Amino acid sequence: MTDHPALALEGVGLRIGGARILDGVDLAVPSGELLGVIGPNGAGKTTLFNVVSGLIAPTAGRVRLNGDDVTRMPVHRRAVAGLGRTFQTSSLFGALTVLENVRQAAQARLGGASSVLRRPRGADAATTRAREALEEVGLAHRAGQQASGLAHGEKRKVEIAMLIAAEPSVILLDEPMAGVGSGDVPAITEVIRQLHRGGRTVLMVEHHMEVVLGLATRVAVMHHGELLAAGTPEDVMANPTVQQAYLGEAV
Amino acid sequence: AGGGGDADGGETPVKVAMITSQTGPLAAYGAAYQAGFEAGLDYATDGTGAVDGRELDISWDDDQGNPDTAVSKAKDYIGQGYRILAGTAASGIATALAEQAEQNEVLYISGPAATDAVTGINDYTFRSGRQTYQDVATAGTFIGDPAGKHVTVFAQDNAFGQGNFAGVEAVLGAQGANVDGVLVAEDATEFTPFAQQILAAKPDLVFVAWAGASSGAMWTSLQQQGVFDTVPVVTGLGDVATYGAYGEASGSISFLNHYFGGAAGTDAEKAMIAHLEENGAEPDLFSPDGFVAAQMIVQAVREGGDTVDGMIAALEGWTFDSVKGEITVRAEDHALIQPMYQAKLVQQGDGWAPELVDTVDAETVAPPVAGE
Amino acid sequence: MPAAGLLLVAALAVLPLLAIDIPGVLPGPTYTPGTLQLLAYAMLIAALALSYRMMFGLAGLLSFGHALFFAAGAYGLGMALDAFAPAAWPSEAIFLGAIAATLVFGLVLATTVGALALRVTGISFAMVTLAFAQAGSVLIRRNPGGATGGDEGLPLDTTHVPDALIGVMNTRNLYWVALGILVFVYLVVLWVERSRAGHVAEAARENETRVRVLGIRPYGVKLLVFIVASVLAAVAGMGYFLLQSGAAPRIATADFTLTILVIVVLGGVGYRWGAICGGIVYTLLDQRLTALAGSDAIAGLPAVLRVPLSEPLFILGTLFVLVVLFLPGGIAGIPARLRSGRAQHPLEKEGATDA
Amino acid sequence: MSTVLLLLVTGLGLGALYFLVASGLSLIYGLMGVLNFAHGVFLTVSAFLGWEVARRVSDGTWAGLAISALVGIVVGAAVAAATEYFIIRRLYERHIEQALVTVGISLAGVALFEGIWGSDPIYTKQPAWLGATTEILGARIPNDRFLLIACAVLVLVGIVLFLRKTRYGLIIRAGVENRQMVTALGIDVRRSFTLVFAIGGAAAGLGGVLASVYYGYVSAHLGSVLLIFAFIVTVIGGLGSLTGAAVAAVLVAVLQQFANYYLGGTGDLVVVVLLAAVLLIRPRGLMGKAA
Amino acid sequence: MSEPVLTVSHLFGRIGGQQVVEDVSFEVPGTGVTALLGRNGVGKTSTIKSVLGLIDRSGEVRLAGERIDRMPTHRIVQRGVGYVPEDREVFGGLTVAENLRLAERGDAPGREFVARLFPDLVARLAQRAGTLSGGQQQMVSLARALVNENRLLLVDEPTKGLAPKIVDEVADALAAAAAAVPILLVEQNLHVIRRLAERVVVLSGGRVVHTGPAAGFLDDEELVQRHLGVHDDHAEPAASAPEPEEAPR
Ligand SMILES: Nc1ncnc2c1ncn2[C@@H]1O[C@H](COP(=O)(O)OP(=O)(O)OP(=O)(O)O)[C@@H](O)[C@H]1O
Ligand SMILES: Nc1ncnc2c1ncn2[C@@H]1O[C@H](COP(=O)(O)OP(=O)(O)OP(=O)(O)O)[C@@H](O)[C@H]1O
Ligand SMILES: [Mg+2]
Ligand SMILES: [Mg+2]
Repeated sequence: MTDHPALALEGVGLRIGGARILDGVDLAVPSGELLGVIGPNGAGKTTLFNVVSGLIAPTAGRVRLNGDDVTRMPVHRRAVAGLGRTFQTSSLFGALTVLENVRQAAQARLGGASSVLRRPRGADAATTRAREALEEVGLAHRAGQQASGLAHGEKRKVEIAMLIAAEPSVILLDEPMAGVGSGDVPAITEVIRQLHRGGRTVLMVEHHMEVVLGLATRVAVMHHGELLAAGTPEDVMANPTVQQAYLGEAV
Repeated sequence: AGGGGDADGGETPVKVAMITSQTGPLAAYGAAYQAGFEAGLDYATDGTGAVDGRELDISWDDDQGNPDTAVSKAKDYIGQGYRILAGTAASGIATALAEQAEQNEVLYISGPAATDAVTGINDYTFRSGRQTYQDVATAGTFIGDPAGKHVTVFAQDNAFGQGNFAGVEAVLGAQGANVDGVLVAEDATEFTPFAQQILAAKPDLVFVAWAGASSGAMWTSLQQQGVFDTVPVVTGLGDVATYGAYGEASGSISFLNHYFGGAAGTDAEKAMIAHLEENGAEPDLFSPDGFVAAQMIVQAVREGGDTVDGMIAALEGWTFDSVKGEITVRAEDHALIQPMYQAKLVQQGDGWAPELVDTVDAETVAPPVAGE
Repeated sequence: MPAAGLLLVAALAVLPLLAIDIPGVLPGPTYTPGTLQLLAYAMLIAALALSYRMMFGLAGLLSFGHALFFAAGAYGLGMALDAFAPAAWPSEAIFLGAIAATLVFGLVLATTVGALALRVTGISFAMVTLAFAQAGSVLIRRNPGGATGGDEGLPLDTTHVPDALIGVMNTRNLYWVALGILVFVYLVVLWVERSRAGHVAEAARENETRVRVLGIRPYGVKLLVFIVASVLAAVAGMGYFLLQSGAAPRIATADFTLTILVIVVLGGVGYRWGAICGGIVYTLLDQRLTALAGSDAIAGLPAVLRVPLSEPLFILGTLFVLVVLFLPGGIAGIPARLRSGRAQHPLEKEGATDA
Repeated sequence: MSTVLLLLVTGLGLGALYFLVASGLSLIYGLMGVLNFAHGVFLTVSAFLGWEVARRVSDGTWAGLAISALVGIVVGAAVAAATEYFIIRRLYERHIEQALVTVGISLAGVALFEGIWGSDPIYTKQPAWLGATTEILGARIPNDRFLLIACAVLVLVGIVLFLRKTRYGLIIRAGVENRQMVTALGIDVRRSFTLVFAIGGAAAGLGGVLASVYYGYVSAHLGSVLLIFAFIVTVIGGLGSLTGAAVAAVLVAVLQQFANYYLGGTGDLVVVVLLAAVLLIRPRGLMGKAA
Repeated sequence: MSEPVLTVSHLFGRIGGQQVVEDVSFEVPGTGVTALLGRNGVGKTSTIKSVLGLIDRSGEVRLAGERIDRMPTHRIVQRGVGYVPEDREVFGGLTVAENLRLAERGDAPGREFVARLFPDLVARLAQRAGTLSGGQQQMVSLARALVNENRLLLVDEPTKGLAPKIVDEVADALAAAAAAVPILLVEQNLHVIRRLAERVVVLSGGRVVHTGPAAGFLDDEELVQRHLGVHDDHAEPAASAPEPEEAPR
C-alpha cells in the first residue's frame, strides 16, 4: 500500500453557464474506506461522481487516483486504472443478456476486450468470472435473460455484479438502493459490504440513512455543490446543519 | 457489299435487342426513338418486317437510364445468341454497351446518345444519331466567318457541357474564333450572376449548351439580365416538350437543330410522319435516330449475312436516303455524316412552334475522323 | 448451421453447370449468361448489404455514406488499371497490383473518413458520412483530370484483365468471383461479429458511456467496424466493376446508400442472412418488376391502377413501406415471427414504459 | 459591387426556399425525432396540384398564384397529416423505422408522380411582375426572390409564435420530451403530432409552389433536389431549432452562390465541407440544444 | 367500507409480448390511501400503467362503476384520474409554470391548494424543470396531479431517491391530498406506508397475494417477511400460485 489516498479531490469546481454546480470540493479518501456521501437532492453528488469518473471535466481543481493526477485522463483509462462506478438510473446494455453484460465488465478487466482476433467463449476466464459475479449477487438464474426485461431491483444487482467482475480498486456507487424494495435492501447491503471487505475503496451516494449508517466508515455531506462536513456517521448525524438541511425530522 | 454469306438460308429469324429508356429520366427520348424505329423498319422492309424472307425478331428492353441494368440486359441477350444490339439515349449507357459489343464481338448501333466518344470507339460500334460535334459545327454557321469573333460558351459543367465547350473550341477555335466558356456547376440553381458574367465578356455570339430541368430558369435569367438585347444567342433545339422552356426568350434565340417534325421534307420523312401519325405519335427530335437505326439494321442483315464482320463491312461507307436526306456511315470511324438545321421558334396559338431557317450541309458539319 | 451453409454455398457454386429454370424469377435457365449475370449482381449487392448491416445492425452506426466505399472499390480499380496500363510488367502482376492498390486506397479512405466521422454520433454521424460521400459523388461527376469519366462512367480497360473474366461467355467465371466475394464478406463479418470487439461494438450501441466507464474505448472498436465494413464494401465494388465492365456515378450517390439501407431492412436488420436475402430479393424484384411494369397485363388496366403499377419504383417503395410496417423483422424475421406469433423488433430500444 | 449584391440577394432568395423546406423537416425532427425523407414528396405533390388548379383557374395571374399557393398549403398539410396518421403513427417511438418508411414513401411518391405527370419538367407561368427585375444599386434583381424571402419570414415568425404562444405549441414541446406522460396528463398527444406533420407539410407545400415559381417548372424530382439541401440546412442549424434552420439556410445558400460564382462552381462541395466542419466542431449544429 | 372508486378484475398486462401483470384483481375504496406493495419487479408499476392504459392490457377495470379498460389513456385521465409516475417524468425543457399549465384540465380548482402546499414551486415558476433538484421535480410531478379535480390519484414511488427531509415533505403533501381524494400508492418506504396507508394490496409474481388493512399487515412480521422480505429466488412465486390470505373479490 502506498501512502497516497486512494482518491483525492483538490479544490474541484464546476461551473455550467454561470451556475456553480461544484464549488471548491476538497476530499481525500484513504484506501479501504467506505465513504457515504449524502446531501439534499441537487446538491451535486452525482455531478461529483461524474467529475471523478471523467464524464465531466471540472472547471477548477484536480482529481488524483492513487496519487496520480487523472484530471485530464479519458474515462476509459481511469477505468483501466481501477475506477469503477454505477449510475443513479440503472444503465445496462439492454439488448445484451445479463451474462453478456457482466462478461463485458470482466473482459474489460482481463484485457483484450476489443480484440477482433479473439472470441468470447463459454468457458474462458471472463465468462467464468462473470458467472461467479452473478452467483454472488444471486442472479445466476437470470444469466440468459435480456437485460432490458429485468425489474428495477434486479438491474441494480446486475450493475453490482459488473463491478464485482471488473474488480476496480475504487468504486463509486450512485444510489444503489434507489427503487430497491425494502425486502431486498439487506441483501444488496450485504453485497456492498463484501465488495468493501475485499479491500476496496468505496464511495456511495445514498439517501437510505439506515444503509449509509450501517455501511459507511465515514460520511461526507454535500450541500449546494460544497462539501459541508465529513466525519464519523455519529458526528455527522449530530451536526445541526446536516439535520436542518438534509434529514428533517426523520431518523 | 461483301457479305460473308451463310449456309443456313433465310428461314431463321434474326434476333435484334433494342435497349433504351422506357422508364427513368430519358423515357421520352426512348419513346420517340422507338416510334421512329418502328416507322423505319416499316419503311426499310416495305411493311413486311422481314429481310429477304428472314423475320426480324425485335426485343425491346428498358435500360431505366441505368448503365447497370443496360449491361445486365445486354449480357443476357448476347448470352442468348443475339448478334445485333441497338439503342439508348444516355451517353453513359452507350459507352458501356459499346464496351460490351467489343468484348463480345457483336454489332452495336447506338441511339440518340450524343457523346463524341462513341464515334470511333471500336470496330463494332456504330451510331444512328448525330454527335455533339455536329451540333457545335451547326452553331458555328450562325456567325458567318468565325475568324476574329469572340464566342462565349455558356454550359453546364458536366460531360454534355464540357463536350460542347471542347467542341466549340475545336470547331470555331480552329476557324480563328476566340472562344471562352462560362461553365456552371450542374447542380447550380441560380443563374443570374452568370448572365452578368456573359455580359461582362462582351462576346459576338453566345453558344448555350444546356440540358435538363434547369433550362427554364436559365433562360429566364438571361432574359432578365438583358443578354438577348446585346448579343445573338444560339442553342440546340430540344424535343417538343422543351419548346415551352425558353419562355419569353423563345423568339430571340437562334436554334441549331438535329431534327424537328417537317424540317427535312424528304420522302422518307413523309413516310415516317405518316407511320407515326397512324400510331398516334408525332415526329420529334429523336424520331430519325430510330428510323436510321432500323435502316442500318436492315442493311446489315441484308448485305452482311450472318457474321458480325459481314455486317460491319455492309455498314461501313454505306450511303442511304433517310429522313434527314442523304446520310453516310463514314468507314473510318463510323461517324454518321448527315445534314443539320437552323431553326427559330415562332408563336403558335398558346405555345411555340419551330420553323426552318436553313439546312446545313452534311459535309459542312462533318466531324474530323476520330482518333486521327 | 455451418453444414447447411456449406451445402448452400456448394449448391450456388454448381448452379452455372445446371439448367434450373424459374420462370418469372430468373430471366432464363441458370447456365445462361443473362441469369448468371443477374445472380452475380445480386450476390455482390448482397455482399455490400452484408457489410452495411455489420455497421448499422451490429455497431448501430447509421451511415449515409456507405456508397462512397463501394464506389471507391469500383472506381479505384478502374483508375488503377488505367494508371498501370502502360507499364511493361506482366498482365497478371498489373491486375493483382491494381487490386492491391485499390484495397490500400479503400483502407486509407475508410480510416480517414471513419476517424473523422466517428468523432460525432447519431444523426450527426449520419450527416458527416453523407457529407463525405456527397463530396465523393460530386468529384466523380466532375471528372477531375478525366480520371472518372464523369456522367458517362468509367469503362473497364481490359488490357490487363485476365481473359477468363472478359466477355459474356465468361460470365460464369464472374459469377464464381461474385460468389467468392460474398462468401468472403460473410466470413469476415461473421468473424468480426463473433469476436470480442464485435461484442463491445454491440454493447457500445446500447450504452456508450457504460462501455467507457468499464475501461474500454468504444471509438477504437467502432472505427474498426467502420473500416472493416468499408473495405468489404470496396471489395464488393471491385467485383462490381469487373462484372459490369465499368462503373457509373450512380453508385456513389446518397440514393445508392439509401438503397442499401432499404435492402438491409427489407431483409431484416436483426439477421446476418437477412442482408443476403434482402440483396437478392431486391435485385430480382428490381429486375422483374420492370418486366412486370411493361407487361400487357398491366397495360390493359384502367389508369388508376395502370399508372402506379407501371412504375417499378412505386411498387418497390410501397412494398418496402409495407414490410417496415407489418414485417418488422424483415424477410429473415418471418420464421421467428411465425414461431413466436409476435416478435419485438431487434433494433427497438427498451420500451418507453421503462424510460 | 452589383455582382456581390446580386449574389447576396439571390442567395437570400434561395435560402428562403431552403428554409421553407427545412422548417418542416426541423419541426418534425425536433418534435418527433422523425427524419422525414418524405418531405420532398409533400413538396412535389403540392407543387403539382397547385399548378393543376392554377392552370385551370387563371394561369399566370396573381389570383392564379394565390390559389395555387393556397392549394399547395392545403395539399401539403393534408398529405403530411395523412402520412402521419396512417403510417408514422403505427411506428411510434421507433425512429429508425419511421425514417425508413419515409424513404419508402419518397421512392414510391417520385415514381408515382413520374407515372402521372411524366418525367419531363412542366414549365409554369407566373404573373409578369415576378418575371421582371428591380434595379437596386445597379443590380437587376429578379422580383420573385423578394416574394420568397417575404414568405419565408412569415413562415418563420408564424411557427415560432405558434410554438411559444399556443397551448398546442406547449403540448407539442412537451410531447417531444415524453409523449407517454403527455397522454397521462389527459391530452390526446397523437392529434398534436398529426398537427406537427400538417404544419411541416403546409410549409413544404408553400415551398413547393414557390419553388415552381423560382425554377419555372414543376417536375417529379423538384422535391428531391431541395430535400438534400434542406437536410444539410437542418443539421447545420441544429436539429429541431427553427431559428438555427433559418440562419443555416441563408448561410448555406449564400455560400453556395458565392462558391459557384467565384470558386469555379464548387458550391456543392463547399456546402458539404461546411456541413462536415460544423458537425465536427459543434456536433449539435449552430443552434441545436445540448444533447 | 365506502363505495370502491376503482375496481380491477382479472387484469392482465403485457410489455413487448411479455406478461407482466397476471390476473390481478383488487379494489380501491373511495377514501384514504391504499398501498400497492410487493418486491421489485412484481409488477406494481405495470399494474398502474395497465389501469391507465399505458401498456397493453385486458381484463375489466371500472372507475366509479364505469368501464375504462377499453379507453385510451387520455380519456381515462379526463375522467378524473391523476397520475404521478415512477420517475417523476417532468418535462425538463419546459418551465415549472408550463408543466403545470399543461396538466390543467378545465378550471383546475386545485391551483390554490398546490400553491399553498408547495410554496417552493411558486418561487420557481419560471425555472426550467430540468434544472430542478430531484425533490423539487417530485413536487412538480405531484402538483401536476393535484391541480385538477380528481376522483382518484395513482402515485408510483413518490419518495424514490429523495433525501429524508424531502421524503417527509412529500408524505405531508400526500397526506394533505388524501383528505380530499382517494389514492392508490406504490411505495417501498415502510415508514411512509405506515404513516399514510389504510389498506394494502400485495403483489407477488404478477398476482395479488394479500389484501387487507395496512396495520394488520405491517405488524405481522411473518407476512411482511414472506411478501416483501428477503428472497433470493424471484421466479418461484410466479410458477407456483401461492394461496391468497384474503381472497380478492
Ligand atoms: N448540465 C447542467 N446544466 C445545468 N445544471 C446542471 C447540469 N447538470 C447538473 N446541474 C445541476 O447541478 C445540480 C447538481 O445535480 P446532481 O445531479 O449532481 O445532484 P445530486 O446531488 O446527485 O441530486 P440527487 O440526490 O437528486 O440525485 C442540480 O441542481 C442540477 O440541476
Ligand atoms: N420494457 C420492458 N420490457 C420487458 N419487460 C419489462 C419491461 N418493463 C418491465 N418489465 C418486466 O415487468 C415486470 C414488472 O415490472 P414493474 O416495473 O411493473 O415492477 P415493479 O413492481 O414496479 O418493480 P419496481 O419496484 O422495481 O419498480 C418485471 O419483471 C420486468 O422484468
Ligand atoms: Mg444524483
Ligand atoms: Mg415500479
